[in-house]
Amino acid sequence: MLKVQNLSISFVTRIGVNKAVDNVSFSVEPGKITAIIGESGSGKSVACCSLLGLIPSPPGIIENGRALFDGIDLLKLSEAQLQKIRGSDIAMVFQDPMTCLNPYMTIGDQLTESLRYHQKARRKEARQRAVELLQEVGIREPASTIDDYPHQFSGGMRQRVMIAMALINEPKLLIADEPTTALDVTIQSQILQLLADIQKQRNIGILFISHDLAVIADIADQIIVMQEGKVVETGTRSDIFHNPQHLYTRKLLAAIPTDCKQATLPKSEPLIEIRDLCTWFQRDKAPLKAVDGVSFDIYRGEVLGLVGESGSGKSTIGRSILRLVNVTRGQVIFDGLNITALGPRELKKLRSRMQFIFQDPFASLNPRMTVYETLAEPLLLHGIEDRSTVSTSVLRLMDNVGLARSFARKYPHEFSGGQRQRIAIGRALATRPEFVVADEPVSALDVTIQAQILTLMQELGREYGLTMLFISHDLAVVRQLADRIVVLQAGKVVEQASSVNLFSQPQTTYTRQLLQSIPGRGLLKSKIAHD
Amino acid sequence: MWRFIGFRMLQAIPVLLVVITVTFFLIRLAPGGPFDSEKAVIPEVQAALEAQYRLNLTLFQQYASYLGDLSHGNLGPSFKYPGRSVNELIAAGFPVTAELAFYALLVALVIGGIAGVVASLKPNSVQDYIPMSVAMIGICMPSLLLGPILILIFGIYLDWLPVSGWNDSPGDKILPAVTLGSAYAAYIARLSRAGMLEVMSQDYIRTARAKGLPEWQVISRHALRGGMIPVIAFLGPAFAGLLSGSFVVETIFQIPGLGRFYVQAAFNRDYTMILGSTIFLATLIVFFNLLSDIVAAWMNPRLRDKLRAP
Amino acid sequence: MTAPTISDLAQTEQGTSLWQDAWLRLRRNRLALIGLIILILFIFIAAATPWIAPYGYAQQNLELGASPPSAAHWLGTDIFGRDLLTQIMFGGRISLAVGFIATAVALLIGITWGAVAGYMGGRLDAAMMRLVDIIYALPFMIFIILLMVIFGRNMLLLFLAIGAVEWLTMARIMRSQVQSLRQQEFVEAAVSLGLPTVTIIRRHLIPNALGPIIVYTTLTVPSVMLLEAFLSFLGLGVQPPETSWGLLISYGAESMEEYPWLLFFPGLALTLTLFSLNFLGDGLRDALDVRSAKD
Amino acid sequence: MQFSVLKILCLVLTLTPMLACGGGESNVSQGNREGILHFGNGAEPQGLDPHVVTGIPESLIINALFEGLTVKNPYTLESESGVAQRWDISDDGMTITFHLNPQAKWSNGDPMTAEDYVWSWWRALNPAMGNQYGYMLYPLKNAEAFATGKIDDFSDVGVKAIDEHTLQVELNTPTPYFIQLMDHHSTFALHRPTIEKHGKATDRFTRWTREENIVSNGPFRLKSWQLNRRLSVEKSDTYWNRDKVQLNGIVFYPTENISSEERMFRVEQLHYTQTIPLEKIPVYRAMKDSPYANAPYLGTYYYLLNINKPPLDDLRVRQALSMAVDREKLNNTVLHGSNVPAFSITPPDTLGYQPPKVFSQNIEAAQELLAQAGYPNGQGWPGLELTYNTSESHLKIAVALQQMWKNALNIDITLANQEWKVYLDSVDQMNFQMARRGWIGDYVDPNNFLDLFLCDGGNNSTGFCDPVYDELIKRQAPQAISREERYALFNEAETRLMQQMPIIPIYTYTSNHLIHPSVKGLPPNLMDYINFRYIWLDKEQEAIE
Repeated sequence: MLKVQNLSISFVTRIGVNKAVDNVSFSVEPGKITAIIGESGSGKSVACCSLLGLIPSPPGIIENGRALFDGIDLLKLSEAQLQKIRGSDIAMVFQDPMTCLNPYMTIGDQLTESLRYHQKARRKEARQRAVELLQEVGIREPASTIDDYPHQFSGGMRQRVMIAMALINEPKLLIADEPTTALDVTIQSQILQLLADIQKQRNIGILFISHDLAVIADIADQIIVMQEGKVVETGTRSDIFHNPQHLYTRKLLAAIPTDCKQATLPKSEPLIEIRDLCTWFQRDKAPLKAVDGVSFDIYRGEVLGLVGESGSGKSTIGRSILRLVNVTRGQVIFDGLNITALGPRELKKLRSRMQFIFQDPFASLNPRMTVYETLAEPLLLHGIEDRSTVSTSVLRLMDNVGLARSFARKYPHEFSGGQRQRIAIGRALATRPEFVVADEPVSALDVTIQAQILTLMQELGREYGLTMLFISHDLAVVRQLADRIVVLQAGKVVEQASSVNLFSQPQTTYTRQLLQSIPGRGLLKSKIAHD
Repeated sequence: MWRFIGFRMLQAIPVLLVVITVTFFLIRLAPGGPFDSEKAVIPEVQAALEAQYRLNLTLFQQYASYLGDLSHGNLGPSFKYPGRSVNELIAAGFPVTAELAFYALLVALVIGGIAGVVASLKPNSVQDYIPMSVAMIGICMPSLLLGPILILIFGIYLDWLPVSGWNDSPGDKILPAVTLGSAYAAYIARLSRAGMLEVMSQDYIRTARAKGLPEWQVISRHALRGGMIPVIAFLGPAFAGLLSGSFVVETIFQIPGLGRFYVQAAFNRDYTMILGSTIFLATLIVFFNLLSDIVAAWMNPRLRDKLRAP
Repeated sequence: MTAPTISDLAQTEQGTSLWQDAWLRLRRNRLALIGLIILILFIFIAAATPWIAPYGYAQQNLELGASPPSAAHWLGTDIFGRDLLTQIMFGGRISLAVGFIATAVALLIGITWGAVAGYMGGRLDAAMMRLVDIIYALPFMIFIILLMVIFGRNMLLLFLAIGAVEWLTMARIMRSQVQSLRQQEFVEAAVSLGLPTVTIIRRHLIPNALGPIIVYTTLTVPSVMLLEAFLSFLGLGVQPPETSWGLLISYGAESMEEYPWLLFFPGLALTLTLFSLNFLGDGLRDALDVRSAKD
Repeated sequence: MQFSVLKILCLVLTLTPMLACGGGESNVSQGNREGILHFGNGAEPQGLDPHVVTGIPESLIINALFEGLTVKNPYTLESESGVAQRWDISDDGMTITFHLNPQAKWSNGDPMTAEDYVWSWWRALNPAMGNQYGYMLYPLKNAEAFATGKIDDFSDVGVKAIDEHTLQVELNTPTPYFIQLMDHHSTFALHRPTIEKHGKATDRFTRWTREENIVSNGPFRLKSWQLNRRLSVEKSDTYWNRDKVQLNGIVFYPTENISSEERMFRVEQLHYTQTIPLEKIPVYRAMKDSPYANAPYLGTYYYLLNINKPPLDDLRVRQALSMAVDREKLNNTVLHGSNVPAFSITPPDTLGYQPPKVFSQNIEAAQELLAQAGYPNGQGWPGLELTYNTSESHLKIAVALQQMWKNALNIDITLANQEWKVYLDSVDQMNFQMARRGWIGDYVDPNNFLDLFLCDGGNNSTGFCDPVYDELIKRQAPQAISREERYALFNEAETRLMQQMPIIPIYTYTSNHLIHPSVKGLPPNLMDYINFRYIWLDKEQEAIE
């Protein structure tokens, strides 16, 4: 159906030409799911977007190649001709349903507009179709929710809407660009199931783009692995998973978190005791009980995993412990000190002993401060170094988190996500804290990078003798690092156990549900079986 | 939403009270009184005049009696226009000024909006620089200058439009509206360009394109609404600014608006008129700031829910 | 882990400032550079005017009166027979000084006020912004008359008066910027580091909110110059025979049909300044916005 | 809630009512056809109560709406019949008897009576009224005492209704110009029932002057009054002399901005303008059939010198300053020859009076005087501040003079521009060194100018005080038997005044108007006096070009 041959795309910038896609060929069969795998920057998105003329040009230039779609070369079409194909024959689903839906339009308007534009459908029938389709993708009560705005839907629901939007003109080919990356694991597995179902029912071709092999492990028919703009390996699912040829493919497979940390630490006395912690947010009617009566201990030197879906209050607990949000009730006792009762001055003293690593390395670094300034700031603030000695420490810190020293003068935007997260880790460790809250530190990163960062955190944790609260929605990641795990649901603790126990004998249905949705479970099992 | 509005309204009350009090005493500090004229006034006459306007009371008594009248909605008699009450002068002038300001805002919105949107479509190109430069000229051209230039060109040399008047002959609102609105066009152009640039880089614009919508629909249906929010938020303060800044245009075009009364009241030391129009305009400023906040929030569905919640 | 070498240190210690970095970027923006050059040229001319002006600024030739540009008077003369070029040069001294200093005053107050209100939020924010509302609502004309009476004529006062009006909008813009920045994680990170509030505002919030402020500033400078003319006309500010661009423009407007050059040349000077500032402002904003700098 | 290009277009379309083209018939040609005069009136009238208002715009409208006992002939400025058909002056000049025209009626048809005048003058002089022009009636016996509250009984004031149509007034001293004052609005009769219907007689803020309430007695009556837009009057059908009224109506426009006024005139929206921008004078003067009307005016433009403050406490400095001013050059350049250089406070030929010329421009003498005063070639000059109120033309004159003094005497004068009321306050408090001033005569008599500089003169503002001068003006001149003798006394006084130089006279005012060629019966005169009864519009007259 779609045959891409020798596609090359370059980005011309002031510093030079960057070949984003280099002589790539692949094909998509109707009725099959073809997956393109590669880390960010591997050119997988650019290659797919270029098919529909959606890359910015300039700077993007398609140098050569063909993309035959039902015999027509997409790359040679005019903008007007492409518009006819976009959204009708070929539709796209993008990564982040939060930003890809227009927040100012009702989903009904957004759903029907391409139908009305492409098929000149009447308002009423377009709406009827939209409602049916919403029903099909699993939106409840579509007849009334069709007039809602995107923000009134959860992330998973939004992605369903996106899928419905893509399907509305009954395309022959659906390009899904990382459709589940921004979602929680439980939601991710639902969306994957939905895509697989749709593909079967409608018998369409799907081009699925992802950085994570595990995600497509259960659904892809054909897998294409890309690295640095080139296709390094192509094969069927079983070929790739069971008989990977290329080194890079093997690396990707290895990055799928599989190991489970064995609880090695003897029980020490708790560093932090959390007692009946409640953090409520003021809302108009009833308060939002983000954290509602949570109690647990964190022992010195251990890594405690905190797991839950988004909205379960796990981040709020982390922020409450560090007093970044105001606690409604309860106590947080840090090394004998009741943090919730501290005044600003005492709190400031304590700040150097506990630090926070944020989820989004893009947002958590001041875009107008260089790495050097970012890392020097806490050192100078807490009087750990003075102006004359600070550079030595900063450079040493950069060494520790694996950043080249020559990067010191660069700004955050000049780094990749993984490097940024290293900066953030460096900043958190600069004050040599005893306790660190890591809030989803790897969920915004590619799998290969995830593995590196997790390794780094493990190493540094050991080296600095850290106690850590590791927050994540992804059990697979947590169990790699955590000694014990606390499972959270709707602001309440549902289960706590050592990692090994939790995985082998989950006590509650909720935990079991979480375990079910770990991507590539089937594969994992087989892999573990192999091992 | 009502709670939000009510809260803001409550905040407005102390603001207005402070404005009234400060203005009341400030204007008394200014040298010269309402009855000073080039020809010396005989002391007995001066005393009689002061008695008629209660200026013979102590300042505090005057303040108290003013507040008393105000609570009945009575802004007192004008000093400059004996026989007219301040309420009457405002009632006569305000509708005209409001209409003028409304048209001026439309002009600013059309010129600035078009320039900003057009410029944003191809940033840092000729298509950006030229519309922005045109919109920018309004800043360099105070009404004092632009008004007469427009009159000379369109009123006298071309003889297309009336040189003055308001509602006297068809077309006599065009030149004043353009003159008054052009200064704001630059701000609106700036805001809409920045807003559109921001929105055009959003993911949902890519989604819209991926749906196969033609570019003009992408812009008009998807980009404009978000891109114009900063402009909408600016409209309230801008309208308030237009209302209180229409003096020059009203004078040049012989428009019977409130701006003339307001500025001249200060020069005439027409105490009641200064106070009355200050209170009136301050109320309007508070109101329009609130209104544009609400509208801007209303245009953003996410904030709309916050407003809607009781 | 090797100890850092001396050269590493030297390299990192210098050139880390945001502004130096912005300057490097700015130099690559041609329009901004042209704007900067014109501004510098204007400032240079203004500084050197007492030595390079072709005539004395008060030197009249009543019999000559208003005359169009000629060899003796390149830009013509005004109704007193004074050389217009000289007037514009001397006027530029006042206008540029007022424009930049008053705007700087407004910036200083407005940014601080807006940033503090936006960051602190709550009651303090409400109180601070209501004060802005109050000042905004007070009758400006009375304020000017009072200033004039209480303090007499004084250039410093002029700057203050103008700054006192212009900072209000700056504060509003700054506040809304800071309010949205405050939600960002890097600010939370700064809090969790234990940075004092002042430092958070100064180092983390203000530099990130400068974009819109710069744009607004470029529009403020010319309007301040025109406001100065109005105040001078009312008696607060420069007194004849001293002059400013704003005054020259408003006098020129009176006789634009009879003596168009009296309007055209001062108007040109102001417009050039506005456009230069504008391009410079845009360039500066882009240069400071390290994120959008795609190189 | 769709927000689209279409919506914006809809907004644009709401502008279409404004987008229709201009053009159409001009006010002037329409007015000529219908006999309506379109009159640039300078400002919005503050009110229409003749006992309240003070300004020129108001007096012009009131002159159309009301009529005094006498009116002036605009060609000769001689008094002629108004409400009074004729009047007799007793031989001692102390008693005047006015015989009212039995045909004189109010606009509601009520007859006018002598009693109306008695009541109206009671109102005009009543202290509670706060009439700023009450002093116009001070020549009446005991009027001043009543107005200042020294006596309460109005029957002691020298005005009596002998019968329905005979009014007798008694004066303090013979007052030759009293008949002239009878066309000042402060002396007009008002319709008592109307005023009392709308409030207390002495209230300043009642609604009796509104278009629906007002009752007047002049050649026109109020038709409509649109605030800040226009005030229209129409010919009154109850006016006794209605057959002589040639206009069917007048529209008064509040033309505050003189440039706007000039533009309105240029596109024929106005027949008549209050004034003309200085720069436009040469343009209009050069026209064939020039609409520019320029005539001497009863007023003087001068600088007040505060003789209590150094360096102006030195007579030689005052003289030097005055002599160094090149009035001719100022008038011919900056003022475009629109005015007349002045060397005295009284305008030349004020009803036959010729003021003395005690000095002339003489730079050498000025330098010599300044040197004698201790500032040879400006050395040691302590500086001098010239205060003037915010205005384009005051500014121009000040800038020109500033440079003249610099060139002639090498002294620096700083200019201080003050907002109008601040300026009035400064002058009133004598808080200045040198200040701009102008004086427009209320009536044509040198006394109106010379009594400014009496020791206790409310408008003296210089510190000048000369008992001999006071004696001449207050005692001797009123006693003079003949006009010649009286003028000789004035001349003597004015000579003393100008020798002391408490003021620097600069120029004598002229009236400057643009008058459409179709307007007839509007002759220039010293008072810039308009009698609307005389005006007619010549339909045949072509437009100006």
